[in-house]
Amino acid sequence: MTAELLIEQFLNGLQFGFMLFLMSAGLTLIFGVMGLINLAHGSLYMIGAFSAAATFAFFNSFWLSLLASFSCAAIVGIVVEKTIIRKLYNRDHLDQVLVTFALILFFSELVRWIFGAFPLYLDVPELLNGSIEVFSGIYYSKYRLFIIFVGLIIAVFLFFLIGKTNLGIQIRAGQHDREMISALGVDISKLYTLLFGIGAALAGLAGALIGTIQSVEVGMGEPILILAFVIIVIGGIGSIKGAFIASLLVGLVDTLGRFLIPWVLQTVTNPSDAMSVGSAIGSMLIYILMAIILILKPTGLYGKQLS
Amino acid sequence: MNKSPILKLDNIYSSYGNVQVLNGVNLQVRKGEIVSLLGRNGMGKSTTVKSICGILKPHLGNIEFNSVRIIGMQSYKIARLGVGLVPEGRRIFANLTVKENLIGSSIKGYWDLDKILTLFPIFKERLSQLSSNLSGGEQQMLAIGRALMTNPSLLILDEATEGLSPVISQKIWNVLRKVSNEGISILIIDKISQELKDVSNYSYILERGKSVWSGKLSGISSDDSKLFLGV
Amino acid sequence: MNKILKIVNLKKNFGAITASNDINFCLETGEIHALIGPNGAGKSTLIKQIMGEIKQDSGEIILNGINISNFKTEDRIHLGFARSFQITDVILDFTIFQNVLLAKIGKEKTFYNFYSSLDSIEFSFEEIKSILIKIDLWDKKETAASLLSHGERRQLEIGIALALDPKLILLDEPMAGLSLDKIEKMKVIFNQIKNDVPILLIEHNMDVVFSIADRISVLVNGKIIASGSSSEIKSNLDVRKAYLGTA
Amino acid sequence: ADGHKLKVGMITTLSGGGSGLGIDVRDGFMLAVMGSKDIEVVIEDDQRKPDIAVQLADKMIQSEKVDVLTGIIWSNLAMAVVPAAVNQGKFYLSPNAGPSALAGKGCHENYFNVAWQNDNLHEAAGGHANSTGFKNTFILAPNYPAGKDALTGFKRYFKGNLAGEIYTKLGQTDYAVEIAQIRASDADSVFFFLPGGMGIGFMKQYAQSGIEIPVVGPAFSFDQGILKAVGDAALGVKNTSQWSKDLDNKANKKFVSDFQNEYGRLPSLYASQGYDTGMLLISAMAKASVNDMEAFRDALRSADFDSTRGQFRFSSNHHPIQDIYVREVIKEGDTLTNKIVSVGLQDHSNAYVDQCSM
Amino acid sequence: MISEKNISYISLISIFFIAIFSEYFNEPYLITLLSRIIIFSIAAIGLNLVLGFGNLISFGHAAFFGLGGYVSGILAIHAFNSELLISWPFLFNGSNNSLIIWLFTIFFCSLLALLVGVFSLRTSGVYFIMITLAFAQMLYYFAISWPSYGGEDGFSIYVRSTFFGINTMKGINFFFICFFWLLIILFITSKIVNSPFGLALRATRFNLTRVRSVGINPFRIQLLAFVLSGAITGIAGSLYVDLNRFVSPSLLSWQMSGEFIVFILIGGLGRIYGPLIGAAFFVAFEQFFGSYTEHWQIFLGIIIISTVLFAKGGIIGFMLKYQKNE
Ligand SMILES: Nc1ncnc2c1ncn2[C@@H]1O[C@H](COP(=O)(O)OP(=O)(O)OP(=O)(O)O)[C@@H](O)[C@H]1O
Ligand SMILES: Nc1ncnc2c1ncn2[C@@H]1O[C@H](COP(=O)(O)OP(=O)(O)OP(=O)(O)O)[C@@H](O)[C@H]1O
Ligand SMILES: [Mg+2]
Ligand SMILES: [Mg+2]
Repeated sequence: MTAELLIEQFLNGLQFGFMLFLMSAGLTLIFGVMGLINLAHGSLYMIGAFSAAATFAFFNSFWLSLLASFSCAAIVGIVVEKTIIRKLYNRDHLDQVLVTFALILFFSELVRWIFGAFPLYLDVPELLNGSIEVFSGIYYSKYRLFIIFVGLIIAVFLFFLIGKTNLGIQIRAGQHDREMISALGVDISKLYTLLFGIGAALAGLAGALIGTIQSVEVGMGEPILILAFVIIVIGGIGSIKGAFIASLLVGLVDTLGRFLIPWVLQTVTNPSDAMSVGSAIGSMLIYILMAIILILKPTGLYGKQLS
Repeated sequence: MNKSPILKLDNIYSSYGNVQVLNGVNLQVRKGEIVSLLGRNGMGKSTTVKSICGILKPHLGNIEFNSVRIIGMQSYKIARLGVGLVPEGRRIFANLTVKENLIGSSIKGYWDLDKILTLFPIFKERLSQLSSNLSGGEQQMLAIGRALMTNPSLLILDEATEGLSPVISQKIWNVLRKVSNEGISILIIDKISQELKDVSNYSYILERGKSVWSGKLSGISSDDSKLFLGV
Repeated sequence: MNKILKIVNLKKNFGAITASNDINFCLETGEIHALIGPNGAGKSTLIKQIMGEIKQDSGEIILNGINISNFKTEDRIHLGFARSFQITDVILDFTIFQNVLLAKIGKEKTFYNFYSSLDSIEFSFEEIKSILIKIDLWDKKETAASLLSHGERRQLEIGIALALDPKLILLDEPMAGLSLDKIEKMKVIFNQIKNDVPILLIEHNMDVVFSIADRISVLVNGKIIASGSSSEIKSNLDVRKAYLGTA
Repeated sequence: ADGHKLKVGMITTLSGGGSGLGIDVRDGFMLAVMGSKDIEVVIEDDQRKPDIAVQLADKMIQSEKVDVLTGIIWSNLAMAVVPAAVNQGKFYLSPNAGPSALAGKGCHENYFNVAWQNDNLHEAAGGHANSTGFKNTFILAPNYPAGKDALTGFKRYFKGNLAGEIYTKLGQTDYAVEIAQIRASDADSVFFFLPGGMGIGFMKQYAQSGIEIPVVGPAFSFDQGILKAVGDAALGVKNTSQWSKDLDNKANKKFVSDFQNEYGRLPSLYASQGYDTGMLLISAMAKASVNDMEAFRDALRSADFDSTRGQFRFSSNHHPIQDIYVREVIKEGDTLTNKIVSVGLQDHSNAYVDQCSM
Repeated sequence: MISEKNISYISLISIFFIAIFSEYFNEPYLITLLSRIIIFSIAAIGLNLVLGFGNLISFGHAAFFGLGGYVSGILAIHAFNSELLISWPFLFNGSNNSLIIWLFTIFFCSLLALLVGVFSLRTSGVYFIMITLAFAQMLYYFAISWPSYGGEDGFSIYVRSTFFGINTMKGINFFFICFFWLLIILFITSKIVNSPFGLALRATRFNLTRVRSVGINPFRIQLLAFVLSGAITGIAGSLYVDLNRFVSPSLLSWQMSGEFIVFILIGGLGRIYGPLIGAAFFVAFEQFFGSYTEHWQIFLGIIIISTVLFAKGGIIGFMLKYQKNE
């Protein structure tokens, strides 16, 4: 194994981390900050990707499809919030689980009805095609660098929005006691709609950005959903910083683990066993990581322990 | 001071689901006045407050604030008209820091963070502490500070001196006097005490959800006091 | 007199805040011992340490000669502690009766019994009834705690403590939120039980403190600055300055 | 026909992930049996869940009293359903899945596979790699039984060295790590088996990475339904398949045009398999009644029908003996599609014939 | 007057009689469906014990369902093939005797629940949801990539295990076994819920400090409940494998855990019979609409949403409320 490969894999880990952050950014708002267990996050992600693909098929423009991805997801998000979700804030977590689970069924099937059962196409624009040399001898895909860039922008945006404006404070206050924050003069319903819309838009944008290099198909949101929850919980609910660090951590552990564990095992057993045992452990790695972190820190890396 | 009332409750009936709690509450607060509302436990004082603030919607009666009919309005709108609330049981936002609690819903005006810190210097070193870690009395101060920071024209305090040490209670009474001198009206719910008698311009007593007595508290007969307040 | 509870050199810091600064203190049989002090002085923190809800940094807590400094909360209950919370903490979904019943079950250690029906547990019905009558909530025994007014919950809080059949009680501002008629009732109750069950009473209501406390200690900034009878404390200048004010 | 009705139970995936395959198999099959009045078909959706499939099989056997079962797409579902079904005296015609366990020791006289044994396309890819002259191949597949079978199948025919062998996580969609490893190896070719969305992701990311090493895979990642999602990244890739739209025989021409007329889209591999299954069934019905199990089985075994893939017969373990082609992804106008470039393995049977005691 | 009790009894009795009639009218598939409903509801009843009464939202109960399934499947397949399962400390060939299988299932599932519980109960709320999910996912991925028992393909066990010489391959007989288990488990849970232990468990859902302050160690209460719950769900897994004669990792998937939660919520959270009603509704819906349209999930989605928004407290809650309004 060469040093270049190791460095490249390290970069891949970071990059995967940014991708994870992108996937979970919307959920960080909706679940982390607003406190709503939104299983339909993956559906918003899928809706973003499908609206992008449809736009792409029509106008053949990547940038236009990005625009479509987050505006459609935001619109769907706002409509769903206004008609359904807002009745749930005062309810048990479990009611939220059930309704948003039902939304998954609804949206998946609806999208399949409209677009058919086969995957759709979204392509990287000319501008971002190919690789550039980042260090001497190490090439990296432009598109993936673009994803890192977008991830950074969103991180800064969220950090500012939630950490530095009163909006964040009010939303979190609303999560604790809606009635009280209203009685202090804050139109919490409107804020929640707004935030849900932003969260949905971020999910949709991520769907388009990541769908572009993965695949745009019904059900693409489900693996993302679990991953996004894992990230937020590892980071500590409500903490943007936590989500960001957890994304990078999971990205690195998963990437390097998948790569290094079989390699290490090869030194003790034959390659093919090493490979299959290694990848078995590799696929459990994220969950092992989450379990360990929660056992050591029951409220995640940056979560607050309320007394 | 014979101004028109800033807050007026007319024959209010409220219930929690099937449980009828208020059966005709009448009450008025004039500009710059301190009005107190008394009654034994469970008589409907807090329910009255909830009805004013729009947390609970009365099914009968009328409430006017600055001549605006506010009954049935959403609570944030009522608050924006200038009603500030220190609720019973503090209800601070435990998941926020002290500072976030104070500034989260603040509105520009006389009361700002600096003034609150001068009033309650104990918060100076606790601004970034999670508010759930405060002592009971500190939480009470925080709830008062939070309401002041919305710079209301009517301040409602539901058992605001509960859990405060005598020194701090005195401070609060002084602040209330000062505030009311500046023209802010105050509706206060508390146990009957010498301070309350001194400070309130007018008082109401509730008995089973009905206004049964009103007048200057210093003038209450000992029979009435025994009957309605148990002392 | 017999010293039931002894606190020795207790220390506790929260970061830069000193909540207990070398506290030495004892509770004796037959007394109501009031603990007063400014907000944030460390009174509730002291109770929490005595109950084992938070761990002291150093120092010892001794009950009847047994060092219980490292015991778990629930074990301390079985040794005879009971407490009320400053910030009401009853189980909101339970009825008043169930709240008190739970305390009985906890005390009698029948909580691993999963085969007998609750209705058939006659042993405590009468006791619970007498407690609820004492705290004036018998009429509402089937009401869920969430439907109670603030003051009524405070009463329930005390009922739960009584149901534990304690050897000593720690009360964190039990009178807060009670109307005056209820306060008078509570005073009577406390005076009745204090001979069997000594009481550590935290209270900001000075009328109450001065009328029922046998002994008063004053905690300021985590330190006990004075201890003595009502009249001693009333006239103590430091106490007046730090706590009582001009009253 | 002797006027005997025959009832077919089709259990296939029509909702949830991977339903595209089921829908194609169903449509192909229905196209074939459309004209036949003697066939009654009951279709149920297994949602790609093995437990549901088992229960549907129970339903079809116990309540619907079907004679023949078919339709299952996934090996794990087939493993759940087929043994029980054939043991209860039903015929099972597989239009897609061909797990090795059902070809070897677990073979059964009532089980016919009309598509391929799972290893077949991978074996052909191995053969193709040899004939192209690849010496050092990097191979990858997900870490689950079908993935392992795929790499085993490839290795069975491939004579060169392995530059690397990777099992990825099932359902993984990001392949940056694997692609970096491919780049770092000195491979002269890549073989992968990554069904569904996994393959789409891999191909797109591979094309993005700018690596020029040629890629070979089984048809699954390059078939009609999926090609448009992979996009131009697939152009020029060689893939192995027992069927292609441009196969030059009468049956196939008819099938392709009928399919397009009926459903308004190009048929896929899976559609052809469903169609062939239907045709096989019709041919057997013409020879025997399903009530005469022996005769009907013989009729099936003789495979006396015009397959869309030309030559078709069964080996002794009831799996096809057929040519497996190498196709290349090309563009016809604006649509991506495949064109046959060579034959990967001729008259290919499968490796498990000997293990089957039939 | 419909009371919760009556709804419960009516549902039990109707399930029983539908099965009998199905047997009489030779509709074996209906019996299979009923068995499936019962098995799912047993699994969900197990979960309901911690979720409905202790508010411990376990999103990993598929782990116990799946483990129960695998334990049973492995014992049975070894017995079927007469292959040695363990050779030390004694020789053991597995078994196809239901009683032995159930014993093993209970043992292993309790053990797993103990392990998962000890770690998971350190956390609470959403963290608890996620850590239980994490454990289940670990098992799931392990099962998929573990070749000895079929990996993702799973394996068939061909015949059901035997129970006192009853022909379990006959649908109605197997149904009776499931039904009997349902009765036992309903009896146990209703006992538990109305006992002092049940009260303590319900108390833990709110405030652990309060629970401790009356002398109860909430951790032990929750752990015990979790172990019981795991064992019950494990039994369901064992029966499910027997029903299908097939074991696969899908038993362990998070969707499975999710479905259990859905059964409970649709039926009525924290009600002893909630899971039964929920599972029956779900299975019936899937069967009924599934045969009409492949897009049936859209309608399922709509129905679930309306249930939650307009019928607080699930189906049972709705029925009781409707009754009141009459
Ligand atoms: N959420 C509720 N649902 C049902 N009944 C309630 C609710 N809150 C209060 N009540 C009942 O309404 C009555 C009045 O309650 P309220 O809180 O207004 O009393 P209060 O005068 O403020 O008493 P306190 O001095 O104890 O705070 C009480 O009898 C109480 O039991
Ligand atoms: N977990 C914690 N983290 C940080 N600071 C804490 C924590 N708990 C308590 N404190 C601080 O310790 C001090 C003592 O708190 P405590 O609750 O004991 O006060 P108290 O004497 O009971 O006051 P009060 O009369 O207001 O109830 C307070 O200033 C409080 O802010
Ligand atoms: Mg009140
Ligand atoms: Mg205190």
